[in-house]
Amino acid sequence: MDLTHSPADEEFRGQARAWLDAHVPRTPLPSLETEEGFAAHRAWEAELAADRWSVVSWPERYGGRDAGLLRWLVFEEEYWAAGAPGRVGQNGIGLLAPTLFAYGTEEQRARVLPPMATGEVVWAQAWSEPEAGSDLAALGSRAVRTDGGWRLRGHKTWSSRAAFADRAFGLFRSDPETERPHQGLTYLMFDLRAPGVTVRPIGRLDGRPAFAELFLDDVFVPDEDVIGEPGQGWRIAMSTTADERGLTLRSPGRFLASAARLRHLWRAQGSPGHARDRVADALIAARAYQLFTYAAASRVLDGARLGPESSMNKVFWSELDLALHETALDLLGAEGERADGAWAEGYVFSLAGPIYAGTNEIQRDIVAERLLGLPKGRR
Amino acid sequence: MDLTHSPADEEFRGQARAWLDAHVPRTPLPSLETEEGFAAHRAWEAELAADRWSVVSWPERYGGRDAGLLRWLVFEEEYWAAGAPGRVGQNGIGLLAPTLFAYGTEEQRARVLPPMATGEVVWAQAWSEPEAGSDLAALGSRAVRTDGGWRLRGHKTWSSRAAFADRAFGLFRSDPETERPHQGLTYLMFDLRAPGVTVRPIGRLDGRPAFAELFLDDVFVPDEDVIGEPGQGWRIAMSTTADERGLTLRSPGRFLASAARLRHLWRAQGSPGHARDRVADALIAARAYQLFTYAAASRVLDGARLGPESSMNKVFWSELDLALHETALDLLGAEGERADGAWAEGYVFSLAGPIYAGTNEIQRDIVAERLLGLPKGRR
Amino acid sequence: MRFLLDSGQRAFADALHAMLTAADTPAVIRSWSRGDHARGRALWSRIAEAGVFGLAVPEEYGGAGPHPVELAVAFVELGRHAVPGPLAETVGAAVLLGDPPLAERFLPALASGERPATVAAPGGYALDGDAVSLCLSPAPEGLYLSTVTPGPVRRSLDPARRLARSAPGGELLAREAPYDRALTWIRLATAAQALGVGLALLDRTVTHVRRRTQFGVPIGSFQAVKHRLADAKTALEFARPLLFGAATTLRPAEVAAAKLTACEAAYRTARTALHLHGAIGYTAEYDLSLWLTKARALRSAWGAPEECRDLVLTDGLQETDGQPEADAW
Amino acid sequence: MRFLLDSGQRAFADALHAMLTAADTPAVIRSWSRGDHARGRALWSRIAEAGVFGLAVPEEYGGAGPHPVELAVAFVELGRHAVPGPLAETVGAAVLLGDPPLAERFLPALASGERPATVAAPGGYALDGDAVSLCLSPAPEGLYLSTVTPGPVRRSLDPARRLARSAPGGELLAREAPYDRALTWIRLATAAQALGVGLALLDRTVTHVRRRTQFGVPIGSFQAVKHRLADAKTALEFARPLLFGAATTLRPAEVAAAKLTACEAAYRTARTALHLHGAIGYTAEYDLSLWLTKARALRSAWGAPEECRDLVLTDGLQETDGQPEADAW
Repeated sequence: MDLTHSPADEEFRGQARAWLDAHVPRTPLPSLETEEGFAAHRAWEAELAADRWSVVSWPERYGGRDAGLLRWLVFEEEYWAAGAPGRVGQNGIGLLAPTLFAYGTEEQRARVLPPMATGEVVWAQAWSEPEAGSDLAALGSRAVRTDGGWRLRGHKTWSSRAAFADRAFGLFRSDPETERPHQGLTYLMFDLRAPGVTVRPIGRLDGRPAFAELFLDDVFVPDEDVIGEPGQGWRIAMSTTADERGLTLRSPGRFLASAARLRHLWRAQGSPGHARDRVADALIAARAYQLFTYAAASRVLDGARLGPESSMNKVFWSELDLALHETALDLLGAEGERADGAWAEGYVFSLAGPIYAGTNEIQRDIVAERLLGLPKGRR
Repeated sequence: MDLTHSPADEEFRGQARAWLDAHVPRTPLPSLETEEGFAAHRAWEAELAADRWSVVSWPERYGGRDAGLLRWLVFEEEYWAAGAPGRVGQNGIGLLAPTLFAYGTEEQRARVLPPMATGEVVWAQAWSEPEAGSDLAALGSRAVRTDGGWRLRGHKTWSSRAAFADRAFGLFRSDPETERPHQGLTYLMFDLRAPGVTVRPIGRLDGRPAFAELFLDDVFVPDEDVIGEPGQGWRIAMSTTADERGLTLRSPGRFLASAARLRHLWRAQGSPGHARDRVADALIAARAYQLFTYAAASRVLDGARLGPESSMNKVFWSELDLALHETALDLLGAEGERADGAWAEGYVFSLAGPIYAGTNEIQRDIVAERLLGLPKGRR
Repeated sequence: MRFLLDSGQRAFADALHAMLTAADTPAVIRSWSRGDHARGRALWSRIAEAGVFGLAVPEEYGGAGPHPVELAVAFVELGRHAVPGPLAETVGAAVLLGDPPLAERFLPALASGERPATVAAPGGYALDGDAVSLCLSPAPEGLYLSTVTPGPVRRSLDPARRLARSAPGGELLAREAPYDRALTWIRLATAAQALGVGLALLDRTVTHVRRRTQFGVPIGSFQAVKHRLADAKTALEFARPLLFGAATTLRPAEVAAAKLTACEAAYRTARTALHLHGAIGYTAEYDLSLWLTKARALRSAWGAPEECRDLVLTDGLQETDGQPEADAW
Repeated sequence: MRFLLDSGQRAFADALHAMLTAADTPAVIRSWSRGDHARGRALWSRIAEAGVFGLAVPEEYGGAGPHPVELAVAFVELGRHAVPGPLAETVGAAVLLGDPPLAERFLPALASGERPATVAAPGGYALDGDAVSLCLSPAPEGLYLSTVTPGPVRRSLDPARRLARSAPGGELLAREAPYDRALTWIRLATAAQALGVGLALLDRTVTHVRRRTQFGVPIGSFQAVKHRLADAKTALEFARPLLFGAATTLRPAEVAAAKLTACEAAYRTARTALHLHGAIGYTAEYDLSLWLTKARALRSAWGAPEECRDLVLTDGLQETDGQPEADAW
């Protein structure tokens, strides 16, 4: 049991902190979910990338610093503690990039990753369809074989970032004749401005277009944009979403910073007794999440793979995030109703936590069945 | 909307209060779940009965005061506010008596009810069996036809009060050949000291024998102790347990008194901020339960029957009771660990609330299916 | 003792419900949110015609009141349809202006719906101050008739609630005004509105989970879904008697308890509704959002949970609040 | 940075688990509860032989410590088997008596298991004071070696915890004693014990719901049952890193956070275990009760939730507790 970072990692922390101190905007950027804010966040990605801080865990040749898992956690702690902006490149960096590292070709990596690192190309995800939410295997959008590539037809929805993003990745049914619905799906990338793509932004609760519907009418995708083998998309995507639920979706640094801000807010309001327990519990939960992650990272470094324990992770952080923001709004009293504060924006964002990346009900089923060995019931 | 009691009911309240003021023991009786305490509580029933306060809602000829539903609620408010002892006759008064009023013969009522009212005969319930808890239709204990009566064989458990009680009532399978498990059950009464009955007391969490196992080896029950038609036991019992879940199982007066005591304890401890919300919420919930009950009583007086809404009732009071006692133990700090205080005894009792009389899961299923019309899933 | 709505009160609720259903409130709410108040004002007139505001106004000033129980009945329906505008505030204004000579000057137009009113919360916002000409500001010196500060209104998490600021000063209408009594009425109306919001959210969610299929079955057949909805139902059905009890007694602590409980139940139901709708519930374009966001906003309006609990602990909920013997426990 | 138990620590846990499984702790607990301490003392010796108490005692006094991480490992196992006796208190005594000359006089017998010890909580009880000859009472004047007040011990909700009172005064062992440090160690041991109690409750309940059939299926296939157990599992698995983090840093606020969180998780698991066992779980004769009641008792022992939260809010959990800019939010 050793919670001390190596001197080299501490030196890295110092470099990150110094850079962030010098560069993090003094006033918050406009909301990421507005056209203006999207552009400002894209510029911030470029600023990060210019000094190789945008994708620290990637190999140097793609713009990273070859940072290992622990160093990445250190970076994230510093990043969020510094109050730095949300990451507009998150979908690509957190979901597509790990898939490319695992299943992509060298050509794909060399072509796709560098502009992702600089924010030049921002990626949206295109998983869900109107009839396939939690039940992702029910996907119906088609990829039909054609000369040198595929033609996409169908309807995707809840495509986060797609209102302003450049490209998207997702699963399409390339073989409709398979025995099981998980088979015959292909993982591919496409251009959101290609002929045949219609993007209809959807406003979330506060009206901001945080996601979009995608109507795909005979959209051509060249073979070079298929990831892995055609028909193997489900397996490839599952390894990505396992990452999504696991370590890399929500770094502990984020909640440590939010909990510290909550305590600050509480003190600024005169430390009211009614929120005392909830503020303490947020601080404790953020610390627990940090330590849980360090334990998981240590196991990964020992060669273990993260399995269904990621489902506990997902339930824990999404409930922490919501509780933390609800407490903040309560502390703000009548002002908590205002839509234009940072806490309100964080609150609206946190409301989605228990829903996306696998609802918390699905996660609890996984914990019960795969970690506790309870019988698979009809859900 | 009128929350004022009639002058006659208020006069009744005054009489009840005056009597209770003069008679309620100044120091609490020993625990009902001990031999000594059981005897003391039985004596208290006799004292109540001597002035016709033990069964106020029964007809006068059986020892009651013909009090209507509202007057009964008034009595209960006064009873619990006065800090009067728990009711050792509860099983008989609350469960068996309503069944006899609905399905018994005049001979049965005249024979059974008066000694029940005085505490001379205390009744235990004999529903559950080891393999039939929530799934009561799985009952296997048999009643076999014989000359002039029935012979009981089987094994009952969780028979509350049976450690010290005199007689018991329950369901037995009189026809094992029926198509559905709910059919072929007979409702009958038997003597706990009859030949063939073995009572094995079971200690609850604090070691006190609050219930018992009953081993029935060829126990004779005369025909006069069958309630309703043989084979109709399920229907008869369900109407009783609907009452059990509904108005008469837990009167609001009980929680109003407990919540007032909790506030008293909180103030005595210096009104600590950490329990403030929970004390306020207990006071509010007790009031909500009182008003909910008055609304239900008003509907009953209008001729309505209480249906599945009783399931909301059960969930609500059992959670309130537990929250209230957990808060009290927290307020007692390290002293909350002691097993010998009134709060501790109430806490142990409250722990059973979500389990018995239909677990809260079963109740929620009923609310969802019968009040909200959701599809019956596999539970 | 008869703690039930009578047939007249039930008929009043049904009539309002029918009228509001026909009025297509989601469209009204959306234009109100954009600052276009025409349809909202038209609906306001119809609500006034139905006698809703008159329930807080005495007969001699053009009303039929005070009738707090009927007012609660009406506001449950207004909440159920998420009607926009300073509804509870107009009720509060009727109480603040309830004594002559102000009553003669203001109440008739208020009861008839001609003049919606708002009340600036002390130190806070004047809800929809940009939509009304009658903005009251209670202050230590007395009750002011204020103007609204020019400039854009603040956005609320509930887009239909437009947060304006009243300018300091204005015409001093009275040196003393019954602010505490007005607050009690505003809270009662808010509690009723919240209960209605919660009931609508529950209804819509039940409908959704019966239709929406995943894994080959309606999601409403999953026990986890059923139990969340059963809990929402139970919370709302226990808030209801607190509301009508508070309307019957009008005791400030009872009203505070009803406000707290109805708002909590509505907010919990909103969380459940959002969760069980999944992503679609999270969008502004789906009508559910109109109720979801209102549930959050009402929770902190006119008395946050903490304030309501304080009143309960200080004043108690029962007139005959029997104090048990301490030594028996 | 390597936040994992090493193979030696895991083997230590496994060895203790095997020894305690063979020891049939339920029978030991039941005789201890009756005031018959013989079997408990024998088990105590074996625990000492395994080196558990020595983890809190320096080498020069017959121990191998201080080793807080290994101590936490051991106490998880002691909790998992619901071992009775003043376990955490003996650890606390080792810290209170840690400086010479007291250390020479007392620690060897304490490490060897010859002399179990208890510590009277200031103003509270001396756990199992009737079973030990070494009862320490920290007081404002210093540290006393006390005797236990004659008379029956008080019953705890956990029948295996016997609540005695120390008599005032006794031999003044030292004018100053490291009470705060001792409290930190007692809390750490209590947190570990609670986590073990919770893990055992979860295991037993999972086994039960896989076997118990109602409505024709194992009750463990009902989603409501599965989700309650999933929540218990999650709560326990997030308490675990807090415990080992606290053992690593020994910072009082971290230890308080671990104590609070492990005890809450164990208590919630106890509530779930009781509920899912139904009536059988509610009986004293079924062994589950030995863990259920301990979960409740540990919750208020050596620092109620409120006290632990105070420490977290006052001292903070991170050495580098970065205070963000207020104006950015």
